[in-house]
Amino acid sequence: MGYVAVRGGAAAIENAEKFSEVRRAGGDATLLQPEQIREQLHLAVDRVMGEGSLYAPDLAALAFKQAAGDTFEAAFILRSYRTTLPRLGYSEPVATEGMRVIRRISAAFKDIPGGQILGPTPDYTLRLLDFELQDESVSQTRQRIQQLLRDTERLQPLPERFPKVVEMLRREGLLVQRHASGEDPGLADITRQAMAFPAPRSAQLQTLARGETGGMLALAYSNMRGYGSVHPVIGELRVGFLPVPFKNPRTGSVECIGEVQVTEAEVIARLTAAEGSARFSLGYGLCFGHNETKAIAMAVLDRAMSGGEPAAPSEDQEFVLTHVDGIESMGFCNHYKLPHYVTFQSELDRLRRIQARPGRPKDEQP
Amino acid sequence: MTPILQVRNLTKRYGPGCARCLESTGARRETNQCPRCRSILACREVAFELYPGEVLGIVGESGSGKSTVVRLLHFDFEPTTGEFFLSLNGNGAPKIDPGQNLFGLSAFHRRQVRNARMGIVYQNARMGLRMKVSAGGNIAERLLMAGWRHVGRMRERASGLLEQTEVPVERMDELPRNFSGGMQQRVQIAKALSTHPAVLLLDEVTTGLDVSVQARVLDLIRGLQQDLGVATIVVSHDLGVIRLLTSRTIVMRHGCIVEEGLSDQILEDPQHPYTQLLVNSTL
Amino acid sequence: MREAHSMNHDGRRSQKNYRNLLQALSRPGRVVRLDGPDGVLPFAAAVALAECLLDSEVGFCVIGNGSAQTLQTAIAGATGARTERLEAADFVFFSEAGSRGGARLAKRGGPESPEDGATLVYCLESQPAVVRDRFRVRLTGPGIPESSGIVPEISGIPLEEFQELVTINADYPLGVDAFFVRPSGEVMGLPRSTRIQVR
Amino acid sequence: MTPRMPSRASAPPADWRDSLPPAEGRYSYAFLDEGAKREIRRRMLKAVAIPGCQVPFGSREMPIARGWGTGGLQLTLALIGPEDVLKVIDQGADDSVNAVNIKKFVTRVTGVAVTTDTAAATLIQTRHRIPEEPLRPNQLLIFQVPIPEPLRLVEPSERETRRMHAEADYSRMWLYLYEDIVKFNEITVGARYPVLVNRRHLMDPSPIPRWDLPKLDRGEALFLFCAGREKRIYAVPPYTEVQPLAFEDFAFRVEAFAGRRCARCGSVGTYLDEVIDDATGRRTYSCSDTAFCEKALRGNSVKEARPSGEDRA
Repeated sequence: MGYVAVRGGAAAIENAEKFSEVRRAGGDATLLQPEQIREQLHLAVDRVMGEGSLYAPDLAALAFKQAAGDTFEAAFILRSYRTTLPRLGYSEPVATEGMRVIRRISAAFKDIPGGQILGPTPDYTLRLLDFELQDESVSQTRQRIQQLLRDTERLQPLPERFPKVVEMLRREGLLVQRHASGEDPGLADITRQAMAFPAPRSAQLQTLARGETGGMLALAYSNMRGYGSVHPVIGELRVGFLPVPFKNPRTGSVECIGEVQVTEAEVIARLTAAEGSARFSLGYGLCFGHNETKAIAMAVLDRAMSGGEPAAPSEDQEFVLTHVDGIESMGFCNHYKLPHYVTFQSELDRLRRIQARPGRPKDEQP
Repeated sequence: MTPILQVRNLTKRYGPGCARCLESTGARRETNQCPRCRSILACREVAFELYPGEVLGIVGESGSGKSTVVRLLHFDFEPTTGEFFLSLNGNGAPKIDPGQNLFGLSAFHRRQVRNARMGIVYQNARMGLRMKVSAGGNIAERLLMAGWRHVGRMRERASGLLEQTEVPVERMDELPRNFSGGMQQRVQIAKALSTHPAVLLLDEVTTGLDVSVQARVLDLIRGLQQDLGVATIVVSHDLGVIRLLTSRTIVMRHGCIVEEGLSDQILEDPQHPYTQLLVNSTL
Repeated sequence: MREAHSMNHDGRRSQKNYRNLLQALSRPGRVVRLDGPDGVLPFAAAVALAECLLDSEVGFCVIGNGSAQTLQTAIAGATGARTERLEAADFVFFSEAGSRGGARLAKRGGPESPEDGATLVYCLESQPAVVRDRFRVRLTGPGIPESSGIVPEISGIPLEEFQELVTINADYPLGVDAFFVRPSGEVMGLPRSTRIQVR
Repeated sequence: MTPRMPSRASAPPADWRDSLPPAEGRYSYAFLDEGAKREIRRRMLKAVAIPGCQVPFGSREMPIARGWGTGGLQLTLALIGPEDVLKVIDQGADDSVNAVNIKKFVTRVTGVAVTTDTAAATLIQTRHRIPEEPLRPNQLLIFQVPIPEPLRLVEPSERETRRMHAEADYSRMWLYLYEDIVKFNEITVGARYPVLVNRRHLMDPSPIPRWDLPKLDRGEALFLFCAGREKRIYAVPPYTEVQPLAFEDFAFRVEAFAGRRCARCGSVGTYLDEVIDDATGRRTYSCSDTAFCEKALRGNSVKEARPSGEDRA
């Protein structure tokens, strides 16, 4: 009976769910443990935390396992779990100068105070399939890691603080001052209020921080490639850990309750001399975990949206902010799988009626 | 006779503005940009009246502020300061206190005033017409705003107007983007007249058209003016247009009114040096 | 997923009361009953309303005579909501039947966000001095089936206050929405969409 | 001192599950925390107070996908209590995948009774239909809304559509219908037909067929609408005027099923699904409202659903 099969009811749905579970755990391979995912697929975990907007490596690893490696799904599972959590209070703002840095580069200067710290990055690794990883043994790997660590022991320890590259430019008066927006009554909270346009910058950054990496990349890429005005330069890119100071709502005292890993990007681009003297404009990106592509894309979009009249989609804040959320866009995309026969019947009715009586009103006296 | 429209102290500034803006700009200073804060005073302290049935010209070179004035009156954007009074008697006019400064109205009420009492024709038809909506639809839009809900009657009204403005009625359901420039202006005029406006604003309507097309559009406007007697403001840099259409004229430069009077007088015996230059440079 | 079928006592009362408030606002002029928490008489109904709608995300304000302080303390204690100036409050409680001009100052929302208009809560007396006044008031509009309108079911609201609401809500959809509560738990809603005529 | 290698800030507790709230069960009653419920409840009241006006709210992520009824679900969860009886329909059917899924979830987090019987339900969550059986004053009908903005058809920008609502400037929607008539001699809008509520706000009735629109006009139940992805709540209170946009000479018309009846229960005057039979290739029709159809089959109901929408066109 055609499409009526989707009215399979409870039994069919349950079976579909079972099939999906069989596929997840299927085969004879050793079952993945969340701990393995957390430690060895950490970039996926970071992405899931960022897009799921919940800093919880263990839960993100669990979600990733449950979603069989689909980052959209995993972020979605994490986000819907987030819904159920009561809000106990708010963390205090932190300055990223104090980041415990593991990686930090600038493309704007050859050398920067504190130095370029490459840290862990696959940027310079040839993308050749490493067949040695095919059957890695625990003991061999441990040994290899020990060796690697011994080789790097002669490196200098990292300082506790690094000056911000963009601060140097700011002190010289080379940067446009971007305020959190003067008339901003405190910070927006996109998880509590629907966004209204024009959105305050805090809402813009929040939306981007939990945007979907691929979607943001596509929009940012369009801006870099030509559907936008200016070529950005990475002023500074940092990966590291930030403390989370939390004001105890009962005692009022501020305690550090842990650390979160973040990636921060600041991109610089020349401002077309719209007002006053020519200055550089700055775009800012920050997201959970180690996700450089996203942080840079975010910074590019933040800068692109800072101008007045948008000349390209990536400069139109409404366009960008309403389309970067992976959970929303994925959900809507997939909802087209739901039956639509009632509405289709309604459209059919119109079409049949129009075909039955052609002609414009001027040919036929209404 | 009481004026149908009154404007007082109309100023539009772009930029932050400072204490010296007014004194350091204007016709005497030969600039509309404040040297200190770089603000531009597109028009400043403009005041005039328009009387029933009258055709008033506003003439000046580009950048003199003449288009800014009519667009402000059409509520296309917000003035920096100014008062605007309009006679609101007539069918479908919103109930608004006659002493009310229309610039002080809410966006909602301003739109009502504009729909019911004003019509505008822009130099660029793209500003006045929806290019992806049929010519008839463009006229219908204004009727719909005024509460018309009968397709047949709207089409009747639209075809009457198109006939009046010499647009072939059989092209009513075509998109204006397929029309010539002259015909687009005719559709704009038909649209502007559709709800019997009290004031018609014509902003450089013939600029950019071929000379022969210009002449026909001007003829049309003059004919309509004689038939309908609607009070009109004609903005143009072209003294020929001013001579043909208007009875009284305002001359603007650097955002200020430098001279005003009967059009014939201004054209025959200009007083202000700028007007003299303007008149002498035209054949 | 572990199931959670039991609702705690406060959550349950809030849920029930909310359904009644929703009824009240969607059927203006009709009376529904709220179930108040213990120990906050004579403001049990007002606190019940607060409990189900207010929390730290909203600001409220209490206006009125001597007992206003009691009401304010009770609401703050029950909800954790912050106190706010009358002009900026999301919820305005009047500890008596009239607002004495206070309603006029409550926010009415903007043209693009009429929903930001405040919710007013009037605390009526248990035994109104005048009960027949309400027959001079007619309500029509959404939620009211009779096209000729109805008489509000609750007494003791000063006619001036109805007049006041007419003025405040003249610029619909901008405006305020009102609840009138009695110590016994009776509550009546008057959303801004209700057209009020006072003869 | 060794150089820092990337590492996690702190090791997780031995069993991290122990640290998860709330204590008694993994999820609280009706899934949403009380703060989320309160916000939705506040917004719903404003939506009722301004019929047809879209009220923004801080939509929460649900364990079903955005676009699959997360808006309707949030309203249901903010409203539901132990003595409610829930009915969920999708395209008119109680056992369509979306309906089954939502019902399963809500019962799992609340334990409320469910029904397919429209008359027995206190809360009805629906996608794309209004039940044929007339609703009673104490029932709540909750619509899942994919696109809450009726003006989206003519204007993509939210800033602009909000301005248009503020000024009651709906001429572009009317113009769209006019142009439709010019092109097709008919209004071509099928489902999601724009309506004017309380003579003020243009509203998207969610993608219900035109057939169901007359049921919204001065109905007895409270109609609640919610778009989770687009974060908007709106409402039509009982006895509120809901008028489909139409011209004096081009009337609003519901779908025509003249002369057709349900092949199962024989009803006339219900919205019909068109079904092509696998074996014969013949086209047959059956009630889209499956619960109504069942009832009619059992002879519990009159065969005329209600004065047909078609007559009211």
